Amino acid sequence: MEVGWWGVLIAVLGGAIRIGTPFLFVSLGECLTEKSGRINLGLEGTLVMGAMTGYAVSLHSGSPWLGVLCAGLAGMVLGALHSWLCSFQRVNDIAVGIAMMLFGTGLAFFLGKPYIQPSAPRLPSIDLGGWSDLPQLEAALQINALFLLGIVVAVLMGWMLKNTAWGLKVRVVGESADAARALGLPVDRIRIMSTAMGGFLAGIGGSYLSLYYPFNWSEGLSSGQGLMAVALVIFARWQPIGCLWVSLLWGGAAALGPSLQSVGITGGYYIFNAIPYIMTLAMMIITCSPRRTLVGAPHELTVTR
Amino acid sequence: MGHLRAMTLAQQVSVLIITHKLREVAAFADEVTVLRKGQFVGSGKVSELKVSQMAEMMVGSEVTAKPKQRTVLSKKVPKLVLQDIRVKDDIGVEIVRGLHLAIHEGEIVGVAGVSGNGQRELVEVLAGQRQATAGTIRVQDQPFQPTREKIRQHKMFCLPEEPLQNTCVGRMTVAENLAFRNFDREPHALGGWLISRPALRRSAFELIERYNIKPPYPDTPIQSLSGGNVQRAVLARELSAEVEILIIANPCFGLDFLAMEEIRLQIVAARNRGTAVLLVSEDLDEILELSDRIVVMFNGQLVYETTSSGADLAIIGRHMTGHTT
Amino acid sequence: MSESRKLTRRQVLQGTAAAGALGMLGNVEWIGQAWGASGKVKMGFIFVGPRDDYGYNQAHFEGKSAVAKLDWTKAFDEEKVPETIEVQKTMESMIKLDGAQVLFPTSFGYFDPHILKVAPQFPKTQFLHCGGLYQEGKHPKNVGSYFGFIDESQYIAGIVAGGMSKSGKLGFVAAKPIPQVLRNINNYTLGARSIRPTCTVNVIFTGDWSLPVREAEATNSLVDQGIDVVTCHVDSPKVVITTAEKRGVYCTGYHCDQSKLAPKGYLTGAEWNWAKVYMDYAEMIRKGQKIPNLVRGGLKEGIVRVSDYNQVVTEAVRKQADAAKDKFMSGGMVVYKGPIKDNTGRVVIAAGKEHVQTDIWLESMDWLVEGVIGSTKS
Amino acid sequence: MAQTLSKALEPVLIIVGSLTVSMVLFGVFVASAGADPFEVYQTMYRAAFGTSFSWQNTLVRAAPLMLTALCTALPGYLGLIIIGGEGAIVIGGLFAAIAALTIPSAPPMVVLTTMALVGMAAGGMWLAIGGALRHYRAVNETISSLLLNYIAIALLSHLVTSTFRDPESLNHPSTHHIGEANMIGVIPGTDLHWGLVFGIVACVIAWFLMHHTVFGFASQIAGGNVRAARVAGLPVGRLILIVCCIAGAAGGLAGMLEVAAIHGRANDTLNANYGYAGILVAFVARNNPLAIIPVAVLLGGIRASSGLLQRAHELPDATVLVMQGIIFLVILFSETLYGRFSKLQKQGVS
Repeated sequence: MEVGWWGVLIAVLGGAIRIGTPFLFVSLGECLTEKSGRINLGLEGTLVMGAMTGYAVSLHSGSPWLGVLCAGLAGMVLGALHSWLCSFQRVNDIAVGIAMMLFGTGLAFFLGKPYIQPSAPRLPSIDLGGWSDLPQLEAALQINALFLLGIVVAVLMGWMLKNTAWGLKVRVVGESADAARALGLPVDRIRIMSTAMGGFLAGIGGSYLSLYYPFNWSEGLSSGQGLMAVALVIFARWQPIGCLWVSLLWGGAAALGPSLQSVGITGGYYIFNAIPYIMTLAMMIITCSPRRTLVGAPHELTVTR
Repeated sequence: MGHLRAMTLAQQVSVLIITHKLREVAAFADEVTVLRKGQFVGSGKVSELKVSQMAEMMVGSEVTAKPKQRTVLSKKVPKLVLQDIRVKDDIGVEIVRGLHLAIHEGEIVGVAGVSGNGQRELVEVLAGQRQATAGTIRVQDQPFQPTREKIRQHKMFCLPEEPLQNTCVGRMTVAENLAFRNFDREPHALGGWLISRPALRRSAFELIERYNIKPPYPDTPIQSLSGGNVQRAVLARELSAEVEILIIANPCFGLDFLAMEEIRLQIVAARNRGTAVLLVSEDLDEILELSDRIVVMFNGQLVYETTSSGADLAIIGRHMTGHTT
Repeated sequence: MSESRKLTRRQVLQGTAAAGALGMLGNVEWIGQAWGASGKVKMGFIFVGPRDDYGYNQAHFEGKSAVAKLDWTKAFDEEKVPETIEVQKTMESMIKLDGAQVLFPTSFGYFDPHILKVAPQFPKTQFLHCGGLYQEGKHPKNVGSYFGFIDESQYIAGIVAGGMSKSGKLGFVAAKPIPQVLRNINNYTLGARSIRPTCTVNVIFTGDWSLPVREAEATNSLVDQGIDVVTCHVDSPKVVITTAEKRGVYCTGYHCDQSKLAPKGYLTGAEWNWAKVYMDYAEMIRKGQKIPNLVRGGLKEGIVRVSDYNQVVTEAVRKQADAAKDKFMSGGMVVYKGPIKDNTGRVVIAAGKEHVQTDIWLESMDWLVEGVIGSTKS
Repeated sequence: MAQTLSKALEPVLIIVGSLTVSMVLFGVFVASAGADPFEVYQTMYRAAFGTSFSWQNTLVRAAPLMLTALCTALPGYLGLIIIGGEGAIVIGGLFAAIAALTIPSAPPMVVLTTMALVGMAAGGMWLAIGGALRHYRAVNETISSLLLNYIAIALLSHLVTSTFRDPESLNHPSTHHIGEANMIGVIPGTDLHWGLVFGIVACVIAWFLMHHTVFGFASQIAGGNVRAARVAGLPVGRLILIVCCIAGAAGGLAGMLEVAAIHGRANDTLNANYGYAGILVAFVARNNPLAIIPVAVLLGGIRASSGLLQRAHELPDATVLVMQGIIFLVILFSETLYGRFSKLQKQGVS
């Protein structure tokens, strides 16, 4: 069936979900980490490590879901390591993040060599577009359970941060470490746990890349998704639900370039492919202001000072 | 505190207050223990001790608040005029809402108020740390911008609260911190661009001696100094040159008795030289002691003004809390 | 290594001469001497990406592995060497620290300026670059260049794709609009249109050699437009192939055999056979023959090949494809035979004019043939 | 005197200690991967510093790192964390090449000077965008400079494949060649191009600027405490813009050198991750421009040893990535040790 220009819309819709899901997980992970007052630029390494671990475990065990779990655990270890290092005095979290990025990707490439060739079992997809008789739409709505899981995590995290004692503790630690200490909260432990959980989510995001879309373990798999998480969280105003919308927006924007070419808009694809970055920068310029701090920004966070 | 006092009287709680304000001790405490330099120096029932005795225990010699010598200037020349100043706070709420004030040569104007009524933001605007959203600041009848040139031209200096956080770089040395006002001038800057470390140290030694800063090492990072010595260093920096206008916020917060007296003497001395002083403090005693004129700030505006001689604590207190009827 | 063994091996290995050789300049004598002295000929391979990328670099690595198995060679390699001064240093390091006598820098971008700068400093080392760039008189004598006409395989793949497509719309995911890529796209299109003149090929440029997410997205966009056979020219075709398989459309492969990744939809594919080229070179070295400066060849010479057809490929299509293949094998095939128009309607090859495979003019292709939807402008 | 001596010794001891610890950790890592760590270190030493060729190999890789490290180190004095060195190198190289192509008939000295100035200006402006956004819009500079990297690379790819493409650059889209006569040569007696000298000189100048001039003093105040700088009436915004501009100029110069000393054209090889490696150099050097020089050499050595490691031990390319990660994690961790020794000493004395 001819869809023509509608194809662009469908591709953007489908791409929003397909490309957006790993962004959703890393940005949720980063969001939780930043809520506790730390920033983790090392999520890029965590993501790649998660992708490799997920693929390897899925291959050896035959169960992609076990792969997802192990990817999360690998991410958790890296997150905990990051946060543990940062809990010492004068250790800069941004610098450690960049070193962790190097370490994580290096380790993943080193250990991942044997897994480039073999084909691991893929995560199944759920057909949400069965009602449509348009095959394109049907394909766009073929989604993976991880996307739904991501929505659940986003909603749950938003609710928990707002309404539970645990969420309150994380926020207090993020707002003022001194106040948290005065209340007798174990600041470092809460941060380590938040960052480890953030790493867990980022690891899952990585396993989505290798086990579902684009379904492949290779050294070029990640194109900066982990690095972008930091920008997305600012974009989302430290709201887990905001992370969902921002990730979808980013995914849609990233799908725009290729889909425009498919209908014959061929010029300037380098520029079209840079749209997500330009869009994020533009949004930050519009929404930030030197006269006030960003609403929702944790006060302990170095990036908002 | 009054509430806590009531609770202790009702035998509901026991309270340990750690303070350096003798007034608080006299008003609230039953027993007092004095520590100096980490050592026990004395204790007793408050009812049995005189304030002067406690002060002696604290500082080690008989020191009381001496009345400061004031000279009276004949002319009233307005030096700093604020008109309709409006300021927003960090989350975008207007916290100073149309403030008018004039400060004259040789006058200390004390701004009293409960903290959170816009005093901090007002000082930040005058110090150049925050931009006003509306209004004009005129200094010696000229519009004022907090640039280095204007600050120098008008000799308008500032001692914000918490000096280590507001006017020092903790990891830089005492010598460097002492030079913030004049590092770009001879003799500190050779030819106007090359920093001379020996010159910085020489000036630092001079100020350290004059203002009794301890420990007397210009090369230690200023963050390792005690609060009183940081305040002394900042005072040394701001007052060592000629000053026309001085903005001060909570200058004695957290300081011991001796340092407090010294600093207050310096402020009055500056006033006597003709400096116009704006003193913002949460310590009403300090304001009453130092000011020539007192204004009360409430909810972002000045709501009451009195001379210090005619000041009535009860009326000031009512205005501070907004109970004006 | 005993003299007698060497002799027997010489007797056994009766090599074939390199095909399509132009110049016959070389400096193999000293390599032979070095071989005699140290026992083994040392060969260094340099890859621009990971050696196991299921694509371009792996194809070369497999070639290297074949050569490394010979008992009179010592082959070593280095992966992920960027096309900066680092490759110059890598080449020098292989020569100075490892004593390499033959170097195979396998990325196109290594040639200018890097090989051109290093080669004159080491006249005793043979540089063999993959790219087919050698120009007599202009480039150093100890440099050789080789390349395969993989577009011949793409032509066959195009025939199969055109024949098997229901909609007559094919898709091509490409990295960059450079001559090598454009030639593949054009051959693919010409192949398809040779049996089905209404076929179109929709091309999407991703902008770089390895961008898995964007490659997957491009494939999805193509399928959304009703395209039912997809192929690609990127460093690692794995993503395109698996995505096509998931969407239930046909695909044809590139670089190496990917039929395992898409058992249902992998119709055929264009593959390199670098082992052949490297074994030929090795043989020339062993025999002390002069090494040609330019080695190029296609299906006929065995440098490229076509993957086995999938069982779904119909008999009629197989016949058409095989006919074209036979014509290539016999050397009688000329793809660029006028009249050929580009996709803006301009006549690029006039009627009656022919450009044979080795024609240097084809190396600077900057147009897309009629039937391609896409543009060479970025 | 004893105090100053121990103060000077402290960083040396800490750095040496952390290097030792990280070498042990990495040794355990390679041993678990089945290689003999002692042989691995021997190989690395041979490949990085063992022969005069190895030294040149190391230094040639260190040169651009010195310049890109300044992209992060200088804004660090103002308390900014800028990771936009990659963008600066790309934009600097691109515009330097374009500049050279607009004056094809000028004498080489003029062409090279123009290239350097244009490249530095372009790189400077590019990083200054991040600084300006920080100051005027409070956009976090780390994020904006990261986004600008991606945008710079897209811009480079777009321009070298369209407007400025040399149709002769067949399979490797590039600008036209700037001309052999305009290329920078090598330092006599070596195989090193002049980039190394530029890198060292730039680091020394940057150090002098930040530690011995009024401008540097003002920057240190603004970086140490922006509230204090405002009270002192310092033009914080202008300082940010100028420092970012100088930092970007260093990156732009690195890009110009890539074009003028190696490639002769601008193309996508300008994007060779020197920018990202420079960030690490700056962090490890604790933003001190003089310390950048040895750290860049160390990192250059590690990168130079990658090749021989692959060849001699059949370890993958990622091995040196792991090693860099371990070294930098340990060194960043060692930051927490500063000041502890002097405390210990004081306790010992009293």
